[in-house]
Amino acid sequence: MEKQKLSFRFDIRAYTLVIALIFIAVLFTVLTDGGFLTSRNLSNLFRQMSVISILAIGMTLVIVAAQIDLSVGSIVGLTGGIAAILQVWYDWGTVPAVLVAILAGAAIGLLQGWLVAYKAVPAFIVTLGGMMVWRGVLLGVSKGETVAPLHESFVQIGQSYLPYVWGYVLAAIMCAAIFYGTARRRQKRARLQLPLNSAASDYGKAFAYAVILMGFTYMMNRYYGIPIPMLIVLVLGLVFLFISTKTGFGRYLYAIGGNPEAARFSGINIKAHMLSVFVMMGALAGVAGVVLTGRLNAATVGAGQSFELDAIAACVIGGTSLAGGTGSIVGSIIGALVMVSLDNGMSMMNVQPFWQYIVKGSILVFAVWLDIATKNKS
Amino acid sequence: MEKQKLSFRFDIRAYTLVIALIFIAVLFTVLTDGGFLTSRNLSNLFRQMSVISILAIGMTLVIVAAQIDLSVGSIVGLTGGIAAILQVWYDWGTVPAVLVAILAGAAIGLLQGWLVAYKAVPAFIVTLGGMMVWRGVLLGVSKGETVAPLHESFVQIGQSYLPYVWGYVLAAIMCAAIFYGTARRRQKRARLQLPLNSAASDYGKAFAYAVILMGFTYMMNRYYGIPIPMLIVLVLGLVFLFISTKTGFGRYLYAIGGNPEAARFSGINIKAHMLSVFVMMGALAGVAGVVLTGRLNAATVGAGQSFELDAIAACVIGGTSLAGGTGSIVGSIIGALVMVSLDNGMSMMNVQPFWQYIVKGSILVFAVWLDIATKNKS
Amino acid sequence: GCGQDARPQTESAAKPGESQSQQAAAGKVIKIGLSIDDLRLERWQHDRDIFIEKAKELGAEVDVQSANGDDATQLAQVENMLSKGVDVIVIIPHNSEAMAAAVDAARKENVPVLAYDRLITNSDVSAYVTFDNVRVGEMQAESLTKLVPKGNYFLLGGSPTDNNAKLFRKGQMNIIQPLVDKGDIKIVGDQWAKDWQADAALQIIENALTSTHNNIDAIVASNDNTAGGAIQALAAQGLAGKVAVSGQDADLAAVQRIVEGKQAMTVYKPIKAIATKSAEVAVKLAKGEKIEATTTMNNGKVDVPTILLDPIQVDKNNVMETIIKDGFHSFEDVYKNVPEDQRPKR
Amino acid sequence: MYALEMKSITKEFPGVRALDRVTFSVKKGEIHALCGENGAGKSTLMKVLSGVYPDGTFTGDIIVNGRKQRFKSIKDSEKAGIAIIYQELALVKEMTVGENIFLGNEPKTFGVIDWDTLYLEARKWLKSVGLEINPETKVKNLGIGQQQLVEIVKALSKNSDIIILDEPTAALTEAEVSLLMEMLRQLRKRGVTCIYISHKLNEVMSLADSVTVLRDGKTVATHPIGELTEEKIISLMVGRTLTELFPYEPKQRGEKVLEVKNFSVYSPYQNKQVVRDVSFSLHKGEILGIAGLMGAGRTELFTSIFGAYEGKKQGEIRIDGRPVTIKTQRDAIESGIAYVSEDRKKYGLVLDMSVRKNATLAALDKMIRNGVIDEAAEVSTVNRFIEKLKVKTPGLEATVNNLSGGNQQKVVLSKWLMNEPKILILDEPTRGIDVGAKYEIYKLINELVRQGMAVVMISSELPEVLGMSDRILVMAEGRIVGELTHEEATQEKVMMYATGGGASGKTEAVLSI
Ligand SMILES: Nc1ncnc2c1ncn2[C@@H]1O[C@H](COP(=O)(O)OP(=O)(O)OP(=O)(O)O)[C@@H](O)[C@H]1O
Ligand SMILES: Nc1ncnc2c1ncn2[C@@H]1O[C@H](COP(=O)(O)OP(=O)(O)OP(=O)(O)O)[C@@H](O)[C@H]1O
Ligand SMILES: O[C@@H]1[C@@H](O)[C@H](O)OC[C@H]1O
Ligand SMILES: [Mg+2]
Ligand SMILES: [Mg+2]
Repeated sequence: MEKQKLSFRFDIRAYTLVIALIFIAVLFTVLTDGGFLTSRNLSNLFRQMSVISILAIGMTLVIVAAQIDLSVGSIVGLTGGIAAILQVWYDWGTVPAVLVAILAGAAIGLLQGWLVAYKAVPAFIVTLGGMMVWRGVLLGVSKGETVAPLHESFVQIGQSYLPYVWGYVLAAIMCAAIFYGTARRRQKRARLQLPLNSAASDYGKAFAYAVILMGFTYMMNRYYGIPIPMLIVLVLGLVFLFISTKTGFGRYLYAIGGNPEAARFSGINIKAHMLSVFVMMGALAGVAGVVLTGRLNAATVGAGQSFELDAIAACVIGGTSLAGGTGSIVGSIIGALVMVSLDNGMSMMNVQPFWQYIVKGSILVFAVWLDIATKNKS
Repeated sequence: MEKQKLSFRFDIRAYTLVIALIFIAVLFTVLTDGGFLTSRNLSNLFRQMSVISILAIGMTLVIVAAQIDLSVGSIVGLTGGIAAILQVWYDWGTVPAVLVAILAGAAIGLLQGWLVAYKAVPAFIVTLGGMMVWRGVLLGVSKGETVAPLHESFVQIGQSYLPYVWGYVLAAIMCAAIFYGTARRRQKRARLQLPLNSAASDYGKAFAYAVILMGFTYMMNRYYGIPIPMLIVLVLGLVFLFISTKTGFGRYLYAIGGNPEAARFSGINIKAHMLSVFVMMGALAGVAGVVLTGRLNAATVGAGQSFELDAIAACVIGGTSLAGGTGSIVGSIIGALVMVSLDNGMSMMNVQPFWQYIVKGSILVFAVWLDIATKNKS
Repeated sequence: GCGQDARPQTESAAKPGESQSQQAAAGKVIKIGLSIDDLRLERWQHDRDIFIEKAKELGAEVDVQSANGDDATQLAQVENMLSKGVDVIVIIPHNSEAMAAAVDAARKENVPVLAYDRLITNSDVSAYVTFDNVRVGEMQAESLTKLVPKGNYFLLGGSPTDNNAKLFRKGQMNIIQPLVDKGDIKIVGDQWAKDWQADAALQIIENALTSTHNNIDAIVASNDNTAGGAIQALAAQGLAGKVAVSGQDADLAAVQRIVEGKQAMTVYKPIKAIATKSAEVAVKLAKGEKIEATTTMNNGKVDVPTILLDPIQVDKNNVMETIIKDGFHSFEDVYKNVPEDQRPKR
Repeated sequence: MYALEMKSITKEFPGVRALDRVTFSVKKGEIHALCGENGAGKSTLMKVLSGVYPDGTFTGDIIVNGRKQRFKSIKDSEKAGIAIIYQELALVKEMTVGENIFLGNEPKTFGVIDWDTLYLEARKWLKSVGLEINPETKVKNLGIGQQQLVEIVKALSKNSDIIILDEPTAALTEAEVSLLMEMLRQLRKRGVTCIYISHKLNEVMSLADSVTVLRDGKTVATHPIGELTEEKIISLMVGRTLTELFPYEPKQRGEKVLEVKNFSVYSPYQNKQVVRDVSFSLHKGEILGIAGLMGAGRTELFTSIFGAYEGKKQGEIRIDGRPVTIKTQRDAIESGIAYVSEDRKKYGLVLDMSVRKNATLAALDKMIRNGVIDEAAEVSTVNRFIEKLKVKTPGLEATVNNLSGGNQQKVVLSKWLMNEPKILILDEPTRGIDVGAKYEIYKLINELVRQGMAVVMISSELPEVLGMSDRILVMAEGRIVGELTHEEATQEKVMMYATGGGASGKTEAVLSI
């Protein structure tokens, strides 16, 4: 049901987005005579988009709840730094170091969320302050030094790949899940005598998803396999897609963002939800920080600067309204893909840096304009 | 009435702000054994706050109209660059160079405003795009070189002072104006048989303003005199205070920010107003760019980076709500003063960089929290 | 369909550069990838231009990228270069340690890596051409201490988030610390300019002058951009030229200040030298030929064949025979603001 | 045995004592009407009862089924079996009808929302109130009346034993109202207790078992319905006796001011025609009533005449015989048209702005002397109107947000009257306004017409249309299906036209929902 609605919204919203994406892809493929669409470059693309995507997932929830978080960039830097320091200076194992980093992120989120939800300080201010504070803390704890190198196991989080076989196994399992899910849903609706769409369309959709999934896995496996960072994005994406569409918590966020009064009148505990959103965002920023550190095999003082803007841009390109109340995880991830494709494509094409700024900025505006223009038509 | 109410809102709003400000001032004065409150440092302070203040003035209007402009930092850089290039490379005179720079800013604002108002692209996206595009253009036109040095006359815009005498003359004239205005308003209200507050309170207030004004002039004159950049801020501040409180245009901005639909039904041309707000912001960014270039006696590619955040922060500290519909020029300028005081005081105290980040961030949040807490009391 | 992407190791024997050398022999143009930290900083523009020129001359084509000072971006750009199949990568790392990941990626593909200006640590770097940044710091301090042996020094660091900024400071302290201990020099302040921004430097020095009541005799600025800001603050106090200010990069504006006597010195890293040298080395690496290094430097993983170029102190007196002789800046430009009669003979 | 007792409740807002030692008792299973002028404190009392204003923000006791209650939140009052329908719509527009109905009480299986069941339940509830809308459509796509019904369903779905309805019928048409009445009677049979707030006294009379009247935040009296008549209630509310409800006065109509020829309007949403080839004319010094069922397209017709409707339009508009092209509201205003919207919060007011600024928003130009707002003039003008319309407000600088519904409407009216328009269009002008205020507004309208203004009055309250209009146009499915003079117009005739001919209007209407 909701799933259907979701994938529906997905269509409408991401429709023009996907077109834009395809357009970009084709353009770059031509301009880089094929280079852009090689499975190898796609693999790059997905690794390069991982950090922003993880942030965009959290940012979607934040924005849907009509809030904003400008501090994520600094949190990424700080958590990444903490993990690295614990490992390099106090040689902790990877697992505890990573856990502490993520917890630190959550704790920061807790503090900021508390100020927003219970002290009524505008999120913009709290997180703008956070942007400075956490960067400062990082500067302090790391004494401005770059912390490197990390253990092999840590680096793998950012750099290694899922072995071919596992990739296919995973894909197969997911396909199965999709079909099973479709079947069960149809049964249930039948039992409840709810309107059903034709078996053809339902299974057709399931099949389409399966094909995409398999195609993706194949492409990745033609290179080294599915990149671990990408896998992390996929898992987190699914988890939060589920939260945002299937749980009370998720729906209440939409309600709070859409009409706080109504949410309050419906007995929803706005403050508690606000708080948890920021905690989640913080934790996700922690994960992003770990992945980034793994990718760079080092933690630097400048890490993550201005990532918040990329993350927010990804969300908005993906159709999340800054007014709150609307937005989808899937859209945001596609948004991130669009942005990273631009960077990737242009650097492949060896475009002059100043052109890269200009083109990226223009496309950003253009994509959103296109989306709006077409929406108004329909 | 409005004046009264404004100065009233000013009281309430800036009340805690002013306290915070005094608190900061006292603190730093103690910690720098007097250094902070010397007329010389105050002069620094006002010069250092000039650029952000000019931006904050425009940003206030933008935010009141429930919009946002993230591109101002880049516009400052670009316009400053254009002026410098025209003068240094094509040795134009100062006046034309400055005018072209400001016009360029306005033109950029026109483009962005058009996209927001007539193409319905969210301001956040348009100006985020702008942030990249204009930085890119600057990189392109300046070939990444630092453009310097400029003519004396240009440098003076950023560095010179108003001669003592003129300072006092100006102050005197303004005092006179204040008393005259008060008198006329009282007459008029009497004629219309509107409630009057006691002569004591009205003239008392006028007197208070006069004293502040004179005190300020005295302090500045104890050093080299009123800094020209500060003068520019004062003039612009008054002009836009006037626009925002005394003209239909200003009134309509508040209405548009408060409830666009109602504004529309009242026959207000929303798009035209939106457009003009961005044009104004662009022009002001142009002015800021000129002042900055004058101050540095050079234009650099990085100039103005992240100024947008400072400007927005200044507005919010000054009590402008990002939801739109509320906010005051005066508040924003005080907000800018708070921020700059922090930078100034801490660098005077030679505080370690990482502490500066932490303190500045925390105070930002604290100031706003204080403001909110006390407002809820009243 | 898509290009085939199976692991390169399986294609060509693991001998570094071999495959490329064959290509080169086959007369195919050599592709060099040049990954630059941040072109928003003037000096790197010069590096790029000279490098490309030389490379063309040697029959190679260059693919330039600017990471705008972000490590993640720089890594991504190197990855992209690799997937475009460049024969050698030249990296001006934004961060010496963070770019190890990029080097690993390249070596995985048997693409040799040349570290340019800044060493890359803990990785299998093929060669390193540089001025040593600590030495830069030392030179800045040396010339200042020569001009102002005793007095109040203000330390104006670079971006607190730039690793090199720390290296410059290290070099500066090597010279200054002893004098501090001797009691000749008093350090009256130590601040760092966000993102090497002139505007930040200006405010810092304005405040420093205020708090010290102008009792500053020398300002140890780490590069010309920040020095520019500092000198504006001095000018406002009529102190420009009276207080010694150091710099680095020989930006045109800085050299002009030097000949006008407003700035004491800059460290000119003969960019022509480093750029051309690097281009040559890069081509050699691509062809798999061996390179003659002046020394080796251990980067924590291997001993990197290193070519050390000496940075040059530039002050009023040696502008002609350094910067102008190299054609780094033209005579006209440099003396633009100096009246004809006071200009030196050319 | 009382289902609910509220004892000496006192609630203050900065500047206002909204409730002053109010006592209010409701018997089990009865429908208890709560009446009072705008600003009397009805909504506030109910917000106290439902925990919107939590325990401690007011003084006094709440006793439900003999047990003393301290509600910290809305959840608490819900647990105690109290459900409330707020005066101002409390729906999430971006969410579906189903989601809104169960917002906060979704059916879940281990924490996971069971959407199928949710929509199944929703569908059942909607059916039970005769609403044939798909629970999966977004609320924003419903007309305002339908939204109000969704609110009601939401309250019912909580199976509470005390239901509070705060002016539920304000946005409903006759048909929907009678439907609602039916629902409430059903509930009463099931022993559910209802508190019913309405300004429509005919509803109160036909529905309630007993009535409590508030005035200026104080309880005036509680009576069983048997002892009451509309007149009695009114006099209790306003503290004096009102002779007639509709001060109709015959006028001599002047020349044509507005003429609309073959006018059609298309919906911007789905390409359906909401107004079909309409022609009519409006004269100086007359009140033209526009009747019709919800969705008849009245608002569309006049918002597009006013230049405020997004959809395409075609046809001719003449003012004083001269053809005019109206693209924007500004055009309309300049050619002498004023439009008081049916949804004052959305289209009428900037809620966070002061009374003064709202009042002058449309006429500010008049108060601008060489580019500067002449505040003294502004203030005195606004004062004049506040007195003339008897707006109850703490002061000119009070934010309209804190005014009660009726007084807000008066502010909107002043806003438009300041423009001294030739043509005044009123869309549901008395929606949610108490009799006293209504009467004042009617008198005002008459006065305006006497001064030669031409007034269009769109209303879903038939008595009002019949009582005030010189001529009545009836709309159905975007067409004008009938025209009646003041003399010949009757409820039956109007409903007959409105429901497309057929026999006795009301029942037809019910089916036509
Ligand atoms: N949030 C608030 N802040 C300040 N005053 C308020 C607030 N809410 C209501 N009031 C004031 O309390 C009084 C009672 O308001 P309330 O809404 O209960 O009246 P009401 O009887 O519901 O009127 P109506 O019939 O128009 O809905 C009014 O004077 C109103 O101005
Ligand atoms: N926001 C909207 N989105 C989609 N359809 C709408 C919207 N507003 C109105 N409509 C549709 O337009 C038609 C006319 O609506 P509307 O209720 O305004 O007519 P009306 O005669 O003015 O009714 P009333 O004035 O009694 O509320 C209806 O079919 C309604 O569903
Ligand atoms: O040349 C300098 C470079 O080495 C440093 O890393 O960044 C600042 C520049 O001035
Ligand atoms: Mg009410
Ligand atoms: Mg209507």
